[in-house]
Amino acid sequence: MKLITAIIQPDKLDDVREALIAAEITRITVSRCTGHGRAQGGVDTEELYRGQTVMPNLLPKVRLDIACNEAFVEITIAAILKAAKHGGGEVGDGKIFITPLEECIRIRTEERGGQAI
Amino acid sequence: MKLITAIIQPDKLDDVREALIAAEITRITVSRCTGHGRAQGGVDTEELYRGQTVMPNLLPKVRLDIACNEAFVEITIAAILKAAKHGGGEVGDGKIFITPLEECIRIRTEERGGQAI
Amino acid sequence: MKLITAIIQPDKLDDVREALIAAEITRITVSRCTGHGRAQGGVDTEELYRGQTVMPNLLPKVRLDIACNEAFVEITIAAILKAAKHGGGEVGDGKIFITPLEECIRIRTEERGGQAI
Amino acid sequence: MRLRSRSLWLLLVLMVLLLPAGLALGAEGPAGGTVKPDSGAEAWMLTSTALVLLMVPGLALFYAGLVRTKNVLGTMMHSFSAMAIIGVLWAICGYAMSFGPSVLHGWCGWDSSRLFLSGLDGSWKEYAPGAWIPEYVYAMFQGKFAIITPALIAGAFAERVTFRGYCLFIALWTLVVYNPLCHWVWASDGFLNRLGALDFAGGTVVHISSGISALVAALYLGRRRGYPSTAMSPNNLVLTMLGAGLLWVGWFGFNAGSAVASNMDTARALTVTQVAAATGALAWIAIEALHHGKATSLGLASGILAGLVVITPAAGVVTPAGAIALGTIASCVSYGAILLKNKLGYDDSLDVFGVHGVSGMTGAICLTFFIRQAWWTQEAVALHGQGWNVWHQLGVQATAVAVTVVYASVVSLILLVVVQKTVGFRLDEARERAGMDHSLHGENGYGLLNLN
Amino acid sequence: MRLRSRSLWLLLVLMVLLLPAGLALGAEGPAGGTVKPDSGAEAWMLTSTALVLLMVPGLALFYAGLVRTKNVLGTMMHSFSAMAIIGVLWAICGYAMSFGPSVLHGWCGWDSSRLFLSGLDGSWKEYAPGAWIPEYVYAMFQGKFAIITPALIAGAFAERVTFRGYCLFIALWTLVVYNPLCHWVWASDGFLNRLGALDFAGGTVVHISSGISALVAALYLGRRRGYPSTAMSPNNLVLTMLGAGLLWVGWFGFNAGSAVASNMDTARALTVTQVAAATGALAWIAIEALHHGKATSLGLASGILAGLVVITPAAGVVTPAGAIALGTIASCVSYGAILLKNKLGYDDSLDVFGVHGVSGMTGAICLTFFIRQAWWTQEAVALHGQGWNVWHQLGVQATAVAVTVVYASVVSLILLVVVQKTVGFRLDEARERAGMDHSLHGENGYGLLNLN
Amino acid sequence: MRLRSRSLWLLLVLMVLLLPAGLALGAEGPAGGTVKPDSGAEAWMLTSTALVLLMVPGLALFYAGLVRTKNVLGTMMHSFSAMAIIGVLWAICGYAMSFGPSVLHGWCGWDSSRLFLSGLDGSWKEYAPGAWIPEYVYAMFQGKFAIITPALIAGAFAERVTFRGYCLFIALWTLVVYNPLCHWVWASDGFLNRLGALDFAGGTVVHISSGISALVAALYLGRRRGYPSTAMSPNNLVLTMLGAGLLWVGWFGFNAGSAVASNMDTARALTVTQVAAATGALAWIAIEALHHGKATSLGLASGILAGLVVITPAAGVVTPAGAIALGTIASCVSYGAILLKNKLGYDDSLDVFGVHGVSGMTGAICLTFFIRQAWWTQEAVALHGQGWNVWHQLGVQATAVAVTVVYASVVSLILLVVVQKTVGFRLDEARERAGMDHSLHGENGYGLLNLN
Ligand SMILES: Nc1ncnc2c1ncn2[C@@H]1O[C@H](COP(=O)(O)OP(=O)(O)O)[C@@H](O)[C@H]1O
Ligand SMILES: Nc1ncnc2c1ncn2[C@@H]1O[C@H](COP(=O)(O)OP(=O)(O)O)[C@@H](O)[C@H]1O
Ligand SMILES: Nc1ncnc2c1ncn2[C@@H]1O[C@H](COP(=O)(O)OP(=O)(O)O)[C@@H](O)[C@H]1O
Repeated sequence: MKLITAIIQPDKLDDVREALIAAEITRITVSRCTGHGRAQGGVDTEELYRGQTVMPNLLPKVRLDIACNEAFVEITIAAILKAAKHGGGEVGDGKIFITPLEECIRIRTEERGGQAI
Repeated sequence: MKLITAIIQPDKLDDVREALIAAEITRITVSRCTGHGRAQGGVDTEELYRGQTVMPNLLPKVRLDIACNEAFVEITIAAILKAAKHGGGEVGDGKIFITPLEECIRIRTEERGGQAI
Repeated sequence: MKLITAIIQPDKLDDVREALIAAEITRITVSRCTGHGRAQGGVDTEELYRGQTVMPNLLPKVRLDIACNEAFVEITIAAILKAAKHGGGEVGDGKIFITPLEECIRIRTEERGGQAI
Repeated sequence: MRLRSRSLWLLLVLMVLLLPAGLALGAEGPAGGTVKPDSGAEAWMLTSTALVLLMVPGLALFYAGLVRTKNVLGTMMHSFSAMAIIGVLWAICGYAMSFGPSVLHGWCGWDSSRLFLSGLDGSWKEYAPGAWIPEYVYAMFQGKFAIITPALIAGAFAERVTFRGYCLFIALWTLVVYNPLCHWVWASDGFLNRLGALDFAGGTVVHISSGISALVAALYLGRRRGYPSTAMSPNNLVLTMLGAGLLWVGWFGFNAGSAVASNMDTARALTVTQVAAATGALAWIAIEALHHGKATSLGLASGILAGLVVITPAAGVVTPAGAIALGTIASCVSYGAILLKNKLGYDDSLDVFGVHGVSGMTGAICLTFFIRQAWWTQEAVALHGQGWNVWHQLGVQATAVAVTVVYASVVSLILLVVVQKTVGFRLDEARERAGMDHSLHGENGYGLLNLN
Repeated sequence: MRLRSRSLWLLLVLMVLLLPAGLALGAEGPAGGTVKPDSGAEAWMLTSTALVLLMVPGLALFYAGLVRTKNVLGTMMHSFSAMAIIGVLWAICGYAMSFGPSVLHGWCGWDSSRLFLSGLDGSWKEYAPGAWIPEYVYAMFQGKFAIITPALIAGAFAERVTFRGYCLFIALWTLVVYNPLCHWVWASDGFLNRLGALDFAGGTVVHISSGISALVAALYLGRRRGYPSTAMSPNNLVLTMLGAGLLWVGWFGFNAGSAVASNMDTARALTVTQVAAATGALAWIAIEALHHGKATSLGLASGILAGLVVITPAAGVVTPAGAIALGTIASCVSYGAILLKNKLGYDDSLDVFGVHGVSGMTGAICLTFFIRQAWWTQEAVALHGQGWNVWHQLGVQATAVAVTVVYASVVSLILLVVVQKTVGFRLDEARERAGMDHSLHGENGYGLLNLN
Repeated sequence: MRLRSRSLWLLLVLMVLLLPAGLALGAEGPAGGTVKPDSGAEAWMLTSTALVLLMVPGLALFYAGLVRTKNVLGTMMHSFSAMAIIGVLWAICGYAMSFGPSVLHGWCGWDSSRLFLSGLDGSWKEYAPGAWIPEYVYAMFQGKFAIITPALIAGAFAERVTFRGYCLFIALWTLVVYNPLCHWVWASDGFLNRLGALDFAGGTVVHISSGISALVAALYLGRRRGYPSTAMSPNNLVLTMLGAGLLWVGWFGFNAGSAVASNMDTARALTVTQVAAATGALAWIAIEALHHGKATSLGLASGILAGLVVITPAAGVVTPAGAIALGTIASCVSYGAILLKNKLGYDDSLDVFGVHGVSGMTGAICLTFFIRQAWWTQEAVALHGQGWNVWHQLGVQATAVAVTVVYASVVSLILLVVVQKTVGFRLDEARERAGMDHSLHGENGYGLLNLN
């Protein structure tokens, strides 16, 4: 089992969620985060404050955590890659991290392992 | 060492926290997240909006991260399982994920490993 | 590759961010969390409510996630340790957790592995 | 269960829908030959009515900021539903019960030609020398007091009551507690009024009655689950501060409007209101600074309220210097009362008794010592003849307070039991934990916290 | 593209800057020998002006709370920019177009000596018997109505229009829809006024015109992307509740101010406004409790609005019991209209048509059945002679509604097309997804959500 | 350290508590035989007093929305504690110092019979022809100006001062800067008043004095740590917008109330206030659209403020067209001033000088060019005789501005040094980083951000 963590742009959340559902990945956890990538992240991220252009230190991002069985890892990655890009890919589009998942437990039934995902 | 991540219902946070403390697990990190589980998660999750029943895309959840030594893993899981269930277990009650933790460092003392947990 | 997760005090965020940038770690993800450490965490954390001193159950903390190649792990840790301490180190200063990172993918270019970090 | 609730609501709706059928056709009150409309006094009373209404959202914010995130809307609903429920009940019969001629041995007033406010069209009255205004305006001004009083009580049992139970409770409470009390103190033939009790803008009627009912309710309904072991931090003190600001502004209508004129009395009431509020706020943060070394924003807001409450009964008679004294005293006693509550351990969640009850009583009693000289030599003599002194007046004030405390607490207790036994008042554990917003209203105060 | 936009704005700025050059030197209107200033009426009208202005932030909050987090500022800007744009346009020519003598066969009014409000200095008018007030005050009071009306429309196309397009749209709309309508209904020589149409405070001019234009705009501009499949939850119902509270308070100025006096009419208008709002709120939560078993805070807020809208045209003539009836009816029909909308599937995002359009029409028509007796025996006779009855009046009301519906919908459609084809109205997909706050204004409503 | 602080507060409390002991028994001012109360003027002045008070929470929100999350309550406390501290000081001696007869060669006024507002009971005065109102009302109206002025300054050193230092600073500032200035400009025997300086509602007294003191304070106290390298984003622009809305509404009381009547002057002041605010807002977003291609909500809010500030001194004399011109000019110069500040690099955090100082000076000077004709032919002749022209008036205005700038800046600097050297003004690094809410007040603005 793997834990897939993706950091994406907030405006792509709906697209990614739909792409995952289309790929039959329906169980996800989403949270708000902020991030700092290369070159302070992408076009059109600056804000205005009384006549001044301000570059925020940290830009709003969305974090998705998806636990899945090995068989689904590439499907999930493909779905995210397709849906999270702006056009052909822009700075700030995000990252996917994959970490090993040793155990997964469904609280309701106390099932463990692959079928609990 | 393991990192135990539990996604639970917000109204169970107090119960789980107390159960953990009772099991002598006093160090935890908690954050807000939203999630999407099976069948769009459980009874009575819909909201009302001007005469219409609305099912939110993402339901509010709480995420707990607990780093612990191997000896405490099952104790922690048992405490969470007991306290996080609604009645005999309902859809939406959540998940527990366990990932390997390679190192743990206490910032204050710069201690490392098991005694820094 | 490793995933370094640090839980620090909110007022140290700017310092840590600057220390990391100084150490040439420019890509980070930051999120808000709350935590519970030893002895309910450090001096001067209580709040006042109508003449009463109240100790919050969970104190605000900041979580940093940094994916990095093995070569940078100790550099990153050193930077955080130096910048996140209050004085010589106080209760509540936080923790650093290190977990293995199996894969890292840059969404924009679909690059994988070390160069995608 | 759900069915029972539905039929209850059905009844209510039908009632509302059928009401107009029963209306007396608005008889035009004959404007007496001597009516001299005072458009200035009316302008101020219209404004005051708007200002007092502004206090209701103000109170909603004040309370909503103090509860936990999951109860923010449910708490606002307590204030807003009072606008709806009491707003309708006052128009139907509240005004008739409060300001009609005494019936039932003076227990309340009654004037069937004022049901549905029907007999008010065309009626002008002289509420103060020269201040002729339409009775409509007076009825509406007074109606706002009827709205805010039960809404104040809600702070005592915040975060733990059913909405249905709350609605029923305030509807009954206004009928059997507020309207009679209002009649006793402010109707010309009310017995406390005849006794000479001074209550300019509602120390007894509004603050003591709600404060003591709040105490009884907090004791009867019990603590919130987790109190006091779990810290229950305010979700949004910014709202609380804004609420305190709106309350202060609105209180000018509340107190200065109670002169029902635009004259020297109005000016004096506004002045002492302003001064007492400022002093209360300053005194509270000074006490905090002494006690804990830090002044809090909630402390400042609480001090504003204590100052405003204490001056409410007194606004007609005290000097500005008296207002400074009263404001200071109010913050001291309310601060002390809250410390005591923490010791005793009951859960008057937002300190309705500590602030409104205690400062209200303080004001109603202590005002006696700060009455301006001219009142003793003129009004007092006119009312009571020569020789009337501080101690006489103190006796009257104490009587009014005692009557209010006893009456409001006993009747509130009965109502609490009735509501609890019928539709249910205290929230069950599951819904209390889930929060009122979701479990009672199917909503979520701050959607912004989720990702959407 | 950016260039085009810049030059557009440049033009605007220059226009504003050059305006004063063209000003007629403020000729002092000779105060006629018989002017008897009524400082009380003026005081109330000044207050009313402030209260109606308060409705604009109230509306901004009401709407802003209902949209998604990423559009909260963009939505507030819709209300606030109306204050700026219409505020200036009204001073330049809006007042002259609305309340000048009829020109163009009565299509609008015109009075070049009132351009830039220049001829008003020193001019006193008697707007009601004995109520002499400066014409300035009347112009400013009316100006606030001109501001809020287009701001209401914005709810229909929330979250999906360009700021530039919106600014142009409301500027044009006020010139060719609002000012003429206002002239027809409220100017002494307006044709609907002469017909005897009753519209005390803007049922047709404000609510029906904005409601129907909103419907047309929602249909023309199409749905938000993702609607209705994606749930679009309110980001902050606390703001919506506060907004509803401010709207209620402000509406006292709106309705009672429309008496343009401080007399019995004012008092009656305030009374029925209060009663209708309370009843609307109560009825709506009662309906919800029956329908879903839960009363919502948004429901209560919507009921307040429905009640206030329905009483707006009626505030001059109905009895308090009639207000109860109208408030109840309004909540029923608006609730039904929203259910219907959900069935039909068009995206009137914040239900401008469902609340303002539907309750506005209900009020304008149904008021006929709740007029107080004295009006029939006095005003009606004076206006129309003996024999004027409910059915006559109903015909007049229906005519006024029909004229408003047809005129506002047709002209709005033309304006929508014009704006869309020139500067662009509907937001493109990328900016709609990113949210108006960031993509149109370079800002972020709640910085507190980020770490800073 | 903590001890020192405690004894300081103790002193304060004792002072407050002991004050009433020293009160002069409220002598009833004999109402002269010719008093003709104007209940309408009084109604408007009571309303204005409430409206100006509403500006304080409005300002608190405006400022609080712009700071970082950790300082939101501390920033609100700056406004609210002014209500408490100045509220009390004004009642004790502020009014006596401002409006008593000149003493100390005209440096301030003094009237010991007005200490504690004691001699005001029963006193009626004719503040404008026919406008007899109780002196109490005038004192309270003026007191609100005294409250808001120091609160404005707080924006310049937002996020970086101790609460104790701030309290001491504003207390001293009101005594030695505000009260004298107020006396010079508005008391009948003030020297700037006698010179014929036009300052209808506080261009010099309120905006220039606070703006220039803000600049001096920002320079003296230094930048926030991290400024300008770290972006310091507003935590909640929704609050700022709401604050701007409340300020606009409240400003009607501020300006139109300054006529101290309910007559043509009042109407004119309200009109130009409305027009200037709208124009300021429109001009600001037009400039932004030209400069950056986007209009921001903070820009619109800033434009509202600039427009309101510029018209404040001018509201008594300019035409509506003049108001359009002034509003446009104000937004241009304030926008420019802020750009310049960014270049110069000092940290006037919320642009108090850029908006209040600069637009205030602009208004006080430029009003000369937009005075309505009638003023020159009537008032000017009455005051100065024939031949008085624009250049004469310009000289007077410039003198008033220069006096204010020099006096306020010099005395403020002295006070800053005194406060810094005694109780400490600038926050130490640890507490500045932790945020004022937690470190100074032991609170947390948005508990909702945590899990509770
Ligand atoms: N090495 C990393 N560790 C932690 N977070 C990262 C890392 N790289 C990227 N991120 C997160 O992903 C977000 C988007 O990164 P992006 O700018 O697209 O990366 P890149 O510059 O590599 O293309 C960042 O704002 C940050 O939150
Ligand atoms: N495979 C998964 N990956 C990530 N998060 C998950 C996964 N499964 C469940 N969750 C999280 O746990 C929450 C509760 O899940 P639940 O509905 O109880 O799961 P199940 O349907 O398996 O019983 C979800 O809302 C989601 O946040
Ligand atoms: N074992 C752990 N698991 C999860 N989070 C932890 C753990 N230990 C510490 N934390 C997080 O780090 C924060 C600071 O911990 P701290 O009080 O400095 O730890 P310690 O008491 O070990 O010195 C805590 O509030 C919590 O959020």
